[in-house]
Amino acid sequence: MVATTATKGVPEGRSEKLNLVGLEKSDYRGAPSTLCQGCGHDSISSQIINVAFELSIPPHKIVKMSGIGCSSKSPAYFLNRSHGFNTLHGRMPSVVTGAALANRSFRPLAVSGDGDTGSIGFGQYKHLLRRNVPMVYIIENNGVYGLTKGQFSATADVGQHLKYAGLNELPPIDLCLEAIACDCGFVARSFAGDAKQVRELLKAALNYEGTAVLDIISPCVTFNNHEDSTKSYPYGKANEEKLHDITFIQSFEEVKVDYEPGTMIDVQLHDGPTIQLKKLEREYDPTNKKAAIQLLLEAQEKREFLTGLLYINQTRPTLQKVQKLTETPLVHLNEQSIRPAREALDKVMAEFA
Amino acid sequence: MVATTATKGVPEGRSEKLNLVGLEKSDYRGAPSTLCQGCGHDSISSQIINVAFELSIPPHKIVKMSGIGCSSKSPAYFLNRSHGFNTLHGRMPSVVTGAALANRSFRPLAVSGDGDTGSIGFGQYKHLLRRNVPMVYIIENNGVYGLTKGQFSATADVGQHLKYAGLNELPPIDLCLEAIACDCGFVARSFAGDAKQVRELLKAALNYEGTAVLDIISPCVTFNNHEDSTKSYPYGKANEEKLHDITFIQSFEEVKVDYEPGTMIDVQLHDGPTIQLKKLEREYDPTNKKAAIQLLLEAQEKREFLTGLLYINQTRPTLQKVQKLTETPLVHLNEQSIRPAREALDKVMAEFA
Amino acid sequence: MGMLDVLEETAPKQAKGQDEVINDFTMVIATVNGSGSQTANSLLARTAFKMGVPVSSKNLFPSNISGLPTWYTIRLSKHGYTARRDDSEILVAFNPATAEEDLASLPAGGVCIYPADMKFQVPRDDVTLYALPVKDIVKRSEVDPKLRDLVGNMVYVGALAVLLGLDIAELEAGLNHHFKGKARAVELNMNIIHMTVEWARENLVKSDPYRIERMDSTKGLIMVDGNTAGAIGAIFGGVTVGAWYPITPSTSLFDALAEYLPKLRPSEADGGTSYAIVQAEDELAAIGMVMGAGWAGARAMTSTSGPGISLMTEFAGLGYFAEIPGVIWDIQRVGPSTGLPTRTSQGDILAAYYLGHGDTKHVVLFPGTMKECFEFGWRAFDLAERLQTPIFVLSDLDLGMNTWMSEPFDYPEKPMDRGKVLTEEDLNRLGSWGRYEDVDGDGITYRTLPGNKHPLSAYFTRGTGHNPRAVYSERPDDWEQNLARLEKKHNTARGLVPKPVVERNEAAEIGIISLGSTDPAIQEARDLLKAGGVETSYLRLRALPLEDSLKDFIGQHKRLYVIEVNSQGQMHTLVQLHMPERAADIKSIAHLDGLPLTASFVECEILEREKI
Amino acid sequence: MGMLDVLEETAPKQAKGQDEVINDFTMVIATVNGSGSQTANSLLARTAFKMGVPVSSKNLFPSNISGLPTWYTIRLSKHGYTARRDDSEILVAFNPATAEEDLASLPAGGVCIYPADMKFQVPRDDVTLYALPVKDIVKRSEVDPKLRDLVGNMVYVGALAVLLGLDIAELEAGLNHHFKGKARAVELNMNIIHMTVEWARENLVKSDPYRIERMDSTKGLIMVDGNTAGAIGAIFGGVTVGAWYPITPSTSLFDALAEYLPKLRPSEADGGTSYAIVQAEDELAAIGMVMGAGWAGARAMTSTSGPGISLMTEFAGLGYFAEIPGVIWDIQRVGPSTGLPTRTSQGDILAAYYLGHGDTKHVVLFPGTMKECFEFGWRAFDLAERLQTPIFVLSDLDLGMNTWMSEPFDYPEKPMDRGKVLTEEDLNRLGSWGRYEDVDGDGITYRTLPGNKHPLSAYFTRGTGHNPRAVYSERPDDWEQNLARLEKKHNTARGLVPKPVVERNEAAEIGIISLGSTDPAIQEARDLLKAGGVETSYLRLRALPLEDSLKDFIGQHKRLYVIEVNSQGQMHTLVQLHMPERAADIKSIAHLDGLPLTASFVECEILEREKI
Ligand SMILES: Cc1ncc(C[n+]2csc(CCOP(=O)(O)OP(=O)(O)O)c2C)c(N)n1
Ligand SMILES: Cc1ncc(C[n+]2csc(CCOP(=O)(O)OP(=O)(O)O)c2C)c(N)n1
Ligand code: SF4
Ligand code: SF4
Ligand SMILES: [Mg+2]
Ligand SMILES: [Mg+2]
Repeated sequence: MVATTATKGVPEGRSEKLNLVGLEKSDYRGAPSTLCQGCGHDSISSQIINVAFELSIPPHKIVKMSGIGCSSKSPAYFLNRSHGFNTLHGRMPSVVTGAALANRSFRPLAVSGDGDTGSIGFGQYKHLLRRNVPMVYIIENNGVYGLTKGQFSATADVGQHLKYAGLNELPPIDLCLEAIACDCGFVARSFAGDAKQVRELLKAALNYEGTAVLDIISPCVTFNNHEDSTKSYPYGKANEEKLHDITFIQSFEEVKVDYEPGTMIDVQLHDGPTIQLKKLEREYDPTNKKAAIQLLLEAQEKREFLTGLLYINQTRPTLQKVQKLTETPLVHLNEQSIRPAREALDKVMAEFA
Repeated sequence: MVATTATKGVPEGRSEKLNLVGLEKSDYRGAPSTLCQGCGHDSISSQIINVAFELSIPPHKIVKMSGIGCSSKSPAYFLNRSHGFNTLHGRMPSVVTGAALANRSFRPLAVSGDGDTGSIGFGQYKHLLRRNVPMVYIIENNGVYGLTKGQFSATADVGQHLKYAGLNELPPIDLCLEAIACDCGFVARSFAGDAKQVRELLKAALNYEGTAVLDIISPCVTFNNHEDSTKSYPYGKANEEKLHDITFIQSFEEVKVDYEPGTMIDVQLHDGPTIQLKKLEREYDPTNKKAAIQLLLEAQEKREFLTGLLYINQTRPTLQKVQKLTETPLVHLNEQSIRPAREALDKVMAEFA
Repeated sequence: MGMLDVLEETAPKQAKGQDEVINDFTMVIATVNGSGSQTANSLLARTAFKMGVPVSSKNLFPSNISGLPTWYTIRLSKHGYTARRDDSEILVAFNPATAEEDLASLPAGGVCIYPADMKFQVPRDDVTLYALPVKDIVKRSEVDPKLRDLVGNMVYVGALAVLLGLDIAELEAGLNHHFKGKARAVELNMNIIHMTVEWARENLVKSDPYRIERMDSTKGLIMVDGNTAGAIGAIFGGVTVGAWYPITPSTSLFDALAEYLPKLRPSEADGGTSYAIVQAEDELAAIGMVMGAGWAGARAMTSTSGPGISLMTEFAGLGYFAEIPGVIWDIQRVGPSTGLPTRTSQGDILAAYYLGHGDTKHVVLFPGTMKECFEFGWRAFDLAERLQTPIFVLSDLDLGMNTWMSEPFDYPEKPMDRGKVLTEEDLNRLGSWGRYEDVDGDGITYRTLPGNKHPLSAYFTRGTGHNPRAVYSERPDDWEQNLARLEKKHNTARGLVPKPVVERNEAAEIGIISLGSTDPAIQEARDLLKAGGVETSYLRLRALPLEDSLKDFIGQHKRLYVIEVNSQGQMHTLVQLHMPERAADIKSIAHLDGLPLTASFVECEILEREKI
Repeated sequence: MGMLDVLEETAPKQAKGQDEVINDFTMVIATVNGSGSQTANSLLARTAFKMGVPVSSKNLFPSNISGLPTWYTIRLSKHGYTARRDDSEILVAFNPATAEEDLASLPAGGVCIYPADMKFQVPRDDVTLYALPVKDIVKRSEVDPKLRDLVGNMVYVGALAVLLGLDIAELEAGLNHHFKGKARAVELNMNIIHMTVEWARENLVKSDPYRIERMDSTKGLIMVDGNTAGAIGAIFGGVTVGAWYPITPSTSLFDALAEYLPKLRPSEADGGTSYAIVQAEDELAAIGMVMGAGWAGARAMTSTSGPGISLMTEFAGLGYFAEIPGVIWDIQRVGPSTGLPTRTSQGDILAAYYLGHGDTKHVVLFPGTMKECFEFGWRAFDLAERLQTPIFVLSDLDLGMNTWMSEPFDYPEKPMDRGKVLTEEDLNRLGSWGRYEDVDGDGITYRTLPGNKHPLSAYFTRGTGHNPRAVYSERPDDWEQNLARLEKKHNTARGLVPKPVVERNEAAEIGIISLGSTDPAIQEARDLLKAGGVETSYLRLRALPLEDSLKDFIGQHKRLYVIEVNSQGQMHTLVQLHMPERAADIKSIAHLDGLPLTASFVECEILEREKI
């Protein structure tokens, strides 16, 4: 989409610190974070900054969207030069939908929390996915409500104990499985402690045409970082199992190393870039919906923490396509386009006579 | 639960028209329906009346709950002697949750529509299922909003045309798959045109301990009954494929016919009654979550209309168990139980001094 | 029999001489909903309209899809009155379930036409009864059995044509209009009408005084419902994003958008559309989409009714506080709660004005005519973008779903007002800006739109406290100053919203204050009062916040009555608060039973309070 | 040095003679949130309280979890005043990020204690500065490095103990109370305190006049916050179903329920609980659960703040119209929208009163003291079941989250009022009944509960129109009569809700009307005004709907001021509407910046309007 290649070294005459749109890394930073020191959300913000810089995304090609929560605050802490909208608790999806219809020229980059998306916002989440609104939908998933001080969210593990919240006896919602069930065509899980994977997935997501969901386990160091919590740093570090090694490749021309046959899956995105998935332990094909769901159900049973690109499918039309919108962003249409002429009114009046 | 055996003929001295709690069929009727003639919802109401009569359910052991829609009106048309609550659009699940906590002695029998549950009420539906609130949750699924005159609901098939609503370009939500994903332990699909199956499933559902979901395709004869609609009578009649022949057996002692091995699955419910599933074409074990989801995904792909008990699992505790509620319905606790004594207040006051 | 001699050949036999009542009576057509009587009923109304007779019709329908009683009233008034009346002189009793009650409520001297196979338990001899051989005619017409019920309604059309003197050619033209020229359908229906007319001429002896005669009072007028008018207004207002969730009686507004947008805004050069209409999953999502689109710079709207307004509360507060344009139509129905979904009300005035927790006050428009539905349809966008805030347009079921006569709509006189938006060039010129800095002193600040390429353009929108530079702030002074500025903006809005329509009567001590769809009843009531020697002035509010001309009006009158269709007297409270020093002289006439007001109700209420 | 001679050995060296200020000053402790300073701060307040000195404390904290500035003020007042003050005489400047600003706002003659390693850019010579070797003391204490920040706060406790004369034994008792007797924790903290005391006695030269001395003014009193008081009230009110969704500042009310229910309502005979507390997925579900439980006959409640109130709008309308008991606490924070989640307000008055579309008017209670938080906690259930309607209890962050002195709570004087519920026996006796029949003429009708075995007991509850027998109805007269009865019920409520608290001053022309947490500021302001020769009366509203004693009060005074913590003057409008004939004499003093009112603000505003 908005990205241009930034991987081929520094063009002549440019400072080494500038990317292809002439910006420094600092142009992609935000206000100082007010989150707790060590919060997973902050490390995701850093990766967003890195990726936006590396992909040389012009800041006006992104809008930052969020709901309410510690996670939803974080858009204030990256990409200061992009417009942002910190909306209501659980209602970011509808706001993004409206914004994306109004102006198809930018890509919404949204940050939500597991409470924001999985509890109050679950209906909007599911319906947004059905519509395939072009956007990146990051869930900074810590299994708790951080901002209200540590209650269980809908993604908390059944049987989990927390000092403040006690015992959780409800089964967790798997936001990736839920996304695939709604035919979302880009579903990935990652871990805030795995900066490289977060980065590559972000790049891929930014280049995907429809809704791209990134469910990133992002530890709440204040309320849910005990070893026995599957949403903690220690647990994630010890248990993350990558489905594949993922590399985002911006352009065709880039040198391709030859891999042994069967060790690599290339997924080409509609705009040209490629996602390279290098096989690790498992044989896994992320283009099969049934297999993806099966994988997640098994992971649930076996309590595996699988990360990577779980599912990709590029066949569904985006909301803009379904709406048959003109290529010109609706907000740029001039008065002649959106106010019919006087004669048109006369004609309707004649019909009504 | 509330049921008592009604299948062993008429006890002496009783009119043939009376069931075991001494009521006539007419005691289970409701007000005259104001739905369109031929509406699927009315035939489901009839089966509810039949089943409640046959199971000899004391009317005060049922509460009728609903949201808003043609379907949600129908509780007015059955079981006049049971209390009922026609709540708000999409919000019946939360109201049932409250009622079920307040009084664990009755069983909520809820009717909703595909719009009520799949659109506005989707979040509440999913969260209710997570809580495993003891109740029967019937979705009278016609793929449209009947009461507002024929817009597509979230269960309408992608690619479907309707005279009024035009073309539907969004993928349908499968409310059974969604239920299983949330670990609902009783999930069935049926067809309003298949009275017998509806009846047997209803009996089983009424005897299941937790939330029992019945997604019943219930044609809207006014807005969505064209042959090419998967929610129509003609389509249902032509395409229904039963997973099994289902029979609900109230008590152990009932005569058991011997079946060839492998042709019959018996599922015993916690209170004693049994669901007998007689094998038809397919080999299908409804106790396997992954298999159930797989089945539904395949049915989606192949556009099969499968009916029957899709999934059953009796291991999850109900909300009341999780809450560790006393057996006495909370509403029956007397003042001594719910207002601590004067000394208790003195003690707290001393702590605060 | 002298009179009969002059009757033309289209007229039926007439029994006895009587003072004729011409173009000044009401018919009520009682049928069952879902039976297709709408076609017949609107045809009758249209035919009168085309004969130059002022007409108004109201459809009283139940909240279900088929099988329940519906009453459709058509009032003809040579004086041009269009309010509902309590009585109807002519009853078409085609619903057996209500026929008895319907007959009982017919005034003495009235007329009842009914299917011959229906029998009344309690007959009346003070009314004229005409029995129509409906089954027989339909059977003889050899129409497809499936269509029998449908076309059966044309029997009363034919009978009324003969009894009242409707122009048969206009009926045919009306059917052509209705069926958009589909010849088969027109023919089928005309066939029944012709057969009935023939039968009626032979068999009916007219013994009632009611007649329709051609006049010249509807020339140049149109017929339209308020939801269609509003939708077309929005289209001429440049709506680009519409998000909605179905709900009676608002659904037909978005239906009209879907119908007229493709006609009026054919595709752009690349074949794509200049608008997006989304059916949301509920009203929270619908207004969320409007807020997202409005934030991004689009003209976005939604339409709903009471329950939807309730669900929009949190977003309305965000829109007010984060200053996001958007247009929200509320086609009011009877509440509280689900209430009476198919009955009219003006019960959401306070809900809309104060919608949201904390301190919110919204701009609310009250169209009272079809022209205003159209005008506010586009003007709401100008106001929303100028004021950067959600604008509520409170119509109601009576305006929205009934068909009204109207003058044709006026094309917007000025180009769109897109409000204070800074472009890249503006930012270059300015060098710096603050999203919430009150540069102009009117409380309205400048915004940039996402997508703006200027390095300074970006800002962060939030529902939490912020300073003039849009930076998060919990500072007491920032909060207070921001709220004070929003109050200033609200005062700016006072000067921008449509002014009240005032009809000052120098002789009057009484001032009537009202709004919206009560207008016809009040106009007529004022004539009745005047005839009884009671002079009144009249101010029709068209918006909140209230402004100075209301104060002037109050100042000019001794006693004031605020008339409205709700049970609490909602607008009354706002008017009292607007002029506390006169609060005690401002009385409430509030009434809500689901029906539009009648002139006689208004007359009686005022007379009673005036103790005349 | 004469004075020094008489100092006991616990006192520090004192530099110069000065008029002492005893038990009448304010301290502000500036720290970073998440740093654990709460323990130290509440310990200081408690110690003063235990020394018999009237104390009030307010925590001004940011809307995040850790790292941002927090200010905790502790006011000591020998006169018993507990309102916030604008100035604090003693500053504990432990937050480097705000130290400069904090120091600048210290009044001349004030005191600043701060960590020795912090340097001020703009020092002041008109205040007394004490630098504390925090790092050094903590290091010497050899505490676990992880706990260093935490216990570091005890350094200012120790220093203040010496400077002000706090009783060390009371400090230790306070720590024991806080840590519920956990000896390790007490020891750890006491160690730091002792070390600091020792250091201070050696090194500090007291050169400020502020002292705390034992008094006898808190005997028999308790300390508690309003959310705990409300929760305990609800427990004594027999709550059985609680549903909620976390939101600041309401969360601690349900936290207190979760804490005290198991203690106060140990399990039933079968080992099961007598209550269910559910964390819902959002506020729509929370109030839905309350409505379901209330319908079924349970005493059900929820608690939320502004955004949650907005989301509850549709259900509130259903509860009003379908007549379902339930209790909704709104711990108000600053709105509109997300607003300032950690600041106090009285901004939801109109929102709560009119919550819902169509015509709704709710019963709303306004606790103003800790005793009332408790009392309304149980009384709200009596009212809800008596009136069969949702009852809103509007507390606020100041009442709910700050710790207040209070008299101990009174045990409910009467058994619970479970309202008009018909049992099987009643139905046998009556033979017939109608759910919405106004048998008693008070607008309150009888209900049966689901589960009732009587064949006549069942009825169908709905949000749509219904007749007295609970049958669906669209009839205009049914609607009108039902709404008229609901209005009658609202009038019945007027007589049942807590009456205003009136302090009549026969000499006063001025009547102050206020509500809720403004009480301390108004009480103090009245003394200030009186001292300046301005006599006032005072009426504190405790509920909506408003009732007659308010009218009397208005009648007794020439000029009235409605004082409230919001920006629109919301209660002011309701008071004006309550007595339109005096509306012009009723003025608004409305102020909202997130902070509790001060007495001097109230005094100034009144003096300004009185032009004195
Ligand atoms: C309508 C509403 N209800 C409740 C809240 C209070 N609230 C703020 S954030 C939050 C939960 C956030 O949890 P999550 O989305 O997981 O974000 P995290 O803080 O864990 O990153 C809640 C309940 C609110 N702001 N709005
Ligand atoms: C908050 C709210 N929004 C909209 C409506 C209008 N409405 C009534 S029923 C309905 C849809 C019903 O569809 P479904 O649940 O599928 O029931 P069906 O009529 O098809 O049986 C809608 C949108 C409403 N009553 N409340
Ligand atoms: S509370 Fe948890 S989620 Fe919130 S900022 Fe702190 S660590 Fe992050
Ligand atoms: S509109 Fe459809 S769903 Fe509603 S009653 Fe008629 S047939 Fe049934
Ligand atoms: Mg979280
Ligand atoms: Mg439906």
